[in-house]
Amino acid sequence: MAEDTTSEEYWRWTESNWHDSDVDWKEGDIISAGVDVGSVSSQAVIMVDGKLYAYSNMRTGSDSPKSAENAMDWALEGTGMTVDDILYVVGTGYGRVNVPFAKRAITEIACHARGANFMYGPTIRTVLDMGGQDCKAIRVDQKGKVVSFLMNDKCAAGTGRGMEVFADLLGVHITEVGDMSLQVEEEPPMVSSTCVVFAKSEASALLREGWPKEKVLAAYCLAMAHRVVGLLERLGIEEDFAITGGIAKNIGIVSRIEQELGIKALKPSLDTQIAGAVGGALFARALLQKERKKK
Amino acid sequence: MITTGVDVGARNVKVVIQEDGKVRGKALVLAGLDTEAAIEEALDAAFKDAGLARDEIEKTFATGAGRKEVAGADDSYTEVGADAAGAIHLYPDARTVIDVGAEEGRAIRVDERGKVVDFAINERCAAGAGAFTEAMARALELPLEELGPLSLTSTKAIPMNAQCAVFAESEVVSLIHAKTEKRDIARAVHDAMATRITSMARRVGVVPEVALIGGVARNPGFVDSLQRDLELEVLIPEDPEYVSALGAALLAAGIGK
Amino acid sequence: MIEMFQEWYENRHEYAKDWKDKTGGKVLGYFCTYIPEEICLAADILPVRILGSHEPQDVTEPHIFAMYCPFCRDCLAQGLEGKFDYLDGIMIAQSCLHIRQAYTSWDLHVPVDWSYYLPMPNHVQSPRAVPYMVGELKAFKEAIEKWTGKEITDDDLMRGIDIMNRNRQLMKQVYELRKREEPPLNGLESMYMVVSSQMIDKEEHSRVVEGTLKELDNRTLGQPVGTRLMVLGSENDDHEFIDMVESCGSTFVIDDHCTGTRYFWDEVSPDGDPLTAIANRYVNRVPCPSKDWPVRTRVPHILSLAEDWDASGAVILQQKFCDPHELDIPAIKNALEEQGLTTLFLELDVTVPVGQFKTRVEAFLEILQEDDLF
Amino acid sequence: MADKTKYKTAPLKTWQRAKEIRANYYRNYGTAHEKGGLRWGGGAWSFDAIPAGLGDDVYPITSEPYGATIAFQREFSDQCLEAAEREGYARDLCAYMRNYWGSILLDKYGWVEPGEERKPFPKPDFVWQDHICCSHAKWYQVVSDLEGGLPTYCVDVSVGPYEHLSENGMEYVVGQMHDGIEWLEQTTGRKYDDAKLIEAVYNTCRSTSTWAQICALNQTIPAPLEEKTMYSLYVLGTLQKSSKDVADFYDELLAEVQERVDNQIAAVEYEQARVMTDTQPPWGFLRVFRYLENVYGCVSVGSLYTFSLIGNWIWDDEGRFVPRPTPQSQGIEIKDRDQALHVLAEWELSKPEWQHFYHPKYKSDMMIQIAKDWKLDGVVLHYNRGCEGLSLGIAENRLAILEAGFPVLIFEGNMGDEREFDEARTMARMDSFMESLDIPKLEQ
Repeated sequence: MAEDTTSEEYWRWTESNWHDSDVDWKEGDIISAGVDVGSVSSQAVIMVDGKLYAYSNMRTGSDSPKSAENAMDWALEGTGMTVDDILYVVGTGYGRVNVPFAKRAITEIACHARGANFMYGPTIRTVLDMGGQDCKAIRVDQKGKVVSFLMNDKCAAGTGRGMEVFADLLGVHITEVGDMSLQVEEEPPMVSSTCVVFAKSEASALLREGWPKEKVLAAYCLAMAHRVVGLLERLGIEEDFAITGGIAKNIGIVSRIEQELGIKALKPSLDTQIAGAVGGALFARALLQKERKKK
Repeated sequence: MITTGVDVGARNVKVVIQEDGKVRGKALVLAGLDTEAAIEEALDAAFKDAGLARDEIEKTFATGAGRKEVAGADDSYTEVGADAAGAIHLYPDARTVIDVGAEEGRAIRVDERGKVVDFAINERCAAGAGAFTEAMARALELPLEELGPLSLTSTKAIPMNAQCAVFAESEVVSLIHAKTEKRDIARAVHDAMATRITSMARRVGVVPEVALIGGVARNPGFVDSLQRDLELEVLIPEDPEYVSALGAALLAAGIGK
Repeated sequence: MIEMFQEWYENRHEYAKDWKDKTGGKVLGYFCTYIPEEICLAADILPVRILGSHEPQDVTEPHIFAMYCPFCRDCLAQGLEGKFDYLDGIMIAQSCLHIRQAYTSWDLHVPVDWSYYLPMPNHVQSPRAVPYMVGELKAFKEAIEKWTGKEITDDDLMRGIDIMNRNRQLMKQVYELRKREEPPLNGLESMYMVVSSQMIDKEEHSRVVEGTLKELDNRTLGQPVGTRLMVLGSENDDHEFIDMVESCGSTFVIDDHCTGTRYFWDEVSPDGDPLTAIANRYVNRVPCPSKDWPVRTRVPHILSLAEDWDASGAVILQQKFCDPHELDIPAIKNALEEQGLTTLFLELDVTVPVGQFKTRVEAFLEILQEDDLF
Repeated sequence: MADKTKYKTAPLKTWQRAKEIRANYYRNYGTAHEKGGLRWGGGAWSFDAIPAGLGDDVYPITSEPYGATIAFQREFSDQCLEAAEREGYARDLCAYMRNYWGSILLDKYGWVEPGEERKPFPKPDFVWQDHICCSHAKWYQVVSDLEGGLPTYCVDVSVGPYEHLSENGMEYVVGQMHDGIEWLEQTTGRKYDDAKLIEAVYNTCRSTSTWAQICALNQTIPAPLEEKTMYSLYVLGTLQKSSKDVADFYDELLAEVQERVDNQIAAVEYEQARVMTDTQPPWGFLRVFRYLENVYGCVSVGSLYTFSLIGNWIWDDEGRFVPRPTPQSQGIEIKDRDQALHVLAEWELSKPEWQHFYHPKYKSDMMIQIAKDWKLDGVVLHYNRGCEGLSLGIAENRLAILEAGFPVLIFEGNMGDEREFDEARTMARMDSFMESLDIPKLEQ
């Protein structure tokens, strides 16, 4: 173990932030925010009157309050806004209870459902959130309210972390994994083990057998897709269907999920990783409006 | 008699050159994707280390999951056989050998002649192998080599129920969110792993002396947890990750057969 | 007074040892709630249910293959670790295969001077079940007499029946109170009540339940009731889990567990031959899924509990690998959902990964709670 | 290795006949209605002699061998298993059961006639099952759920170990059988024929006793049979032990195996080591056996499973583990229904493969005796995630066998769910085991 080294970190996906410089937030009435501290990534989303104003997307550190602050600070960067200008913040994700400036914590399941409703429209009925360490299939109504959900159990195969470990092993950058996995003449047989640890040795074995990287990736993406399709089928799928979370960016898996389901996923207009934070920001706005009514 | 043992493991290729039971040279190379190349590289390094030329070698035995890939090996032994031969050579009184490598844990019972009488291999579960601590170290944002020493400073035992390495990671994350001290989490990680290894070892029966070999033996946190579970002190050689390769070399020389 | 139950639960071993010192009687460890405690009580034996301790352990791997439920392995671990060293005997009544292994491995590796396997019929829906069980109870009674060297008269049996029935009636009265809009006790407290009655001298336990009943009359929970939930499935005495759920804005108001209603729901109707009366009770009690065939009687029973106790959601718990429950859950889940209850399915292990489960539980409650978010 | 003894080998003459019987069986079940006959479903352990009293045109399909038949077809099996999972049935349930349910859900028959399309699953008219493991009765409860209701009768046989079999236990089982016959008459509207029942009971005892005698011949060195072949032969008993065809076939087979013994005809050319296995094998990977034979000259001579899932044995007065002599050979003549049911119940309740349900010690004793009498070098146990019934107590069996001085290898897998079997790692274990037994590789 001691001798084990990982030279380059191929898994490290690019962090990002954005804000709408055409909007003057001071004009806005309700400024709300959602902060999603996940096990792998954290996002902050700021909304002005229910419209997306700014967001950030970065890696979660081992100290979640800090991760929440970093995400928020980075989202605020260049906006001239400070946390105090935000009237209501909802925390979500694994670290939801540790978001310092949050008034309320709501699960990522509810937030992803609500966020998907905003990002993909009210016709969304099934959301698949492929997060860092778990995978959730969610049925929602036209308001974006959760009707039922299932989470993957026992095994983390088919999660973002799984894909990261794999990218590392093959020395392929995480953002290229998907495209590369599609550069095969025909689909190879699935890898039998999707366990992130044993998939490693299995993949190494295949590479030693002379399989090209893209073929190995195809086999792994296929296996991951197959697993989450099983989850979706247990829940029961209704269109429209959308995928959120980091893996939604992996065309190699998305296309294979669509293939096996025989259903197309709606194309995202925004960074799929921010869905949870978007939902949080929307809930924050609703909660603030309710508070005001009470007064 | 000068012989070579080549251990092609899941992660690394290890080579040991021995003469009349004494280690003359050794080398370890990351297996990577081109195993043949790694084997060659490791052999060269070992010969350099031993100050010997290849033609001075009388026999080469291979072992490890990739043993079939060692071109020009005179014969091969399984990891179980090589572990036993190597460990017994170092510790003649050992009756139980526990080998914890990067991706697999093994427990082996040997008789006084060093013959394997029973063995157990952990079923496909990372929680019983080094890969587990790697994942946990990453979740804790600690260099792997700090994980062990840190856990030694912990005084609090927290039960961790996780078989899957990655789910254990999310449990670690929730412990972090619950403001648990890193050192206590580190201990929980090693305790979980030790429980798993001990369970497996009890299958073959834990008879002293117990030798602990494999790379994970270098992790003092794990060793501490394991000794607590086994309620005994384990013997750990200087170069725990080379024992299997040494065993193969000895078997090539007809020692410990 | 209600705290007494938790105290007993946490100090079960000390209690049993004290009981032995006080009474000089025999303590019998049992593995399944199908054992006829009436007959044990008739012989002045203290029956103590063997349950796990919810701690990670590394001693059962050589004895039970890992595909069997964590509960049976946890139970066996207690024996191998000597935590029940005060037992004079052990017994099991035939039910599922999993717990049977805990019994047989205990029988092989943990010395006790008396061990008994009671072949309780599985085809309880057959008219042949009662006569068969009467025969087996006769044999069991004789075995006990041989062990204790004391004859068991019909009056003794009637006494055993009365003690058991009284305890059952009292606990049922407590459960009645949980129907209230403001239940005077939560799921954790009632779990402690029922599980402790499986370990404590029944008469002593009944006295405390009686006292508790008075106490509960005008008691309310410290916190809002929140969502009214039912919990059902395999053996469950995971207080950490129950507590976690009830701390997320919900209260368990009813259950179907062998550590809950299944244990005490039915009484013995004491008329005619006592052994026949006892056999009738165990054959016709609310069944464990391993005995609920060919007709699924559990489904209507669970639905009526959910309705009478006005639960709006149900947490379906299952010991990992528990085949009998896995064979019932799809049918039960569908039936509950048709009746308009939302369900959450979770698998129990020796300890549960609270982090992951909390998210599921909160999301489940978010669905149920008439919410302010929309 | 020049010094290796090379034995004569020869293919089984009766092999073709075995294949025919199996094919007819699945064909008859599938086409029963076309012949105005009836179909019933039930376990390989059910008292199939009892529905035989309804007439000769009443065809069973026993679910365990059917599930195994599906498991052989790995791709189809995966579809079946996933179909069952989609319905919410847990992945760790009996793999035969999940294969069976899957073939109902997909409405595809696990038996495909050579050169024909796969047909829809032929729904049984009624279910005749018995209950010994938790899943037995529940299995068909779910089948009934999936088929929208099926008349089901299930006999509970869990009345304790044979050595303590009481009058009370016998009456419980026989009583259910009597009720079952009434139920069969009501359900099918047919008149019940006791003569046919009696005939079927005789056949049951004959086929199960004869199969045991065949297995006993495998004590010979070299072994006339290896386990992979035995699987294809014992299966006939699991299909219909009460049928005349099967009983007659086993008589034929016994004669041939005796002939192989007399002429030193071996199953494995270079037999140099002998092991037994237990429980059911991973059906999709029987090449594990070939690997042991071809690489190490190691023959699996059978298992308590192959010997006695169907075969019936007893401990005789000298304490030997021997084929159980049939009642007819003991001069017992069955005169009426009640006697037939008593003979059948008593016979089946002595089945060795049922004893471990009450305590592993019974199975350990038998396995150790086999290890001695069949002259074994070691034991290979399949920790079978697919069957909680036969894996019951296997860890204790392992400890007992080790205690008795026989080396044991265990490997985890699943008889009917290939996703839980790791071929490469299993072969690696076999290598380690053979190495530890000092069994040299044969020169290729």
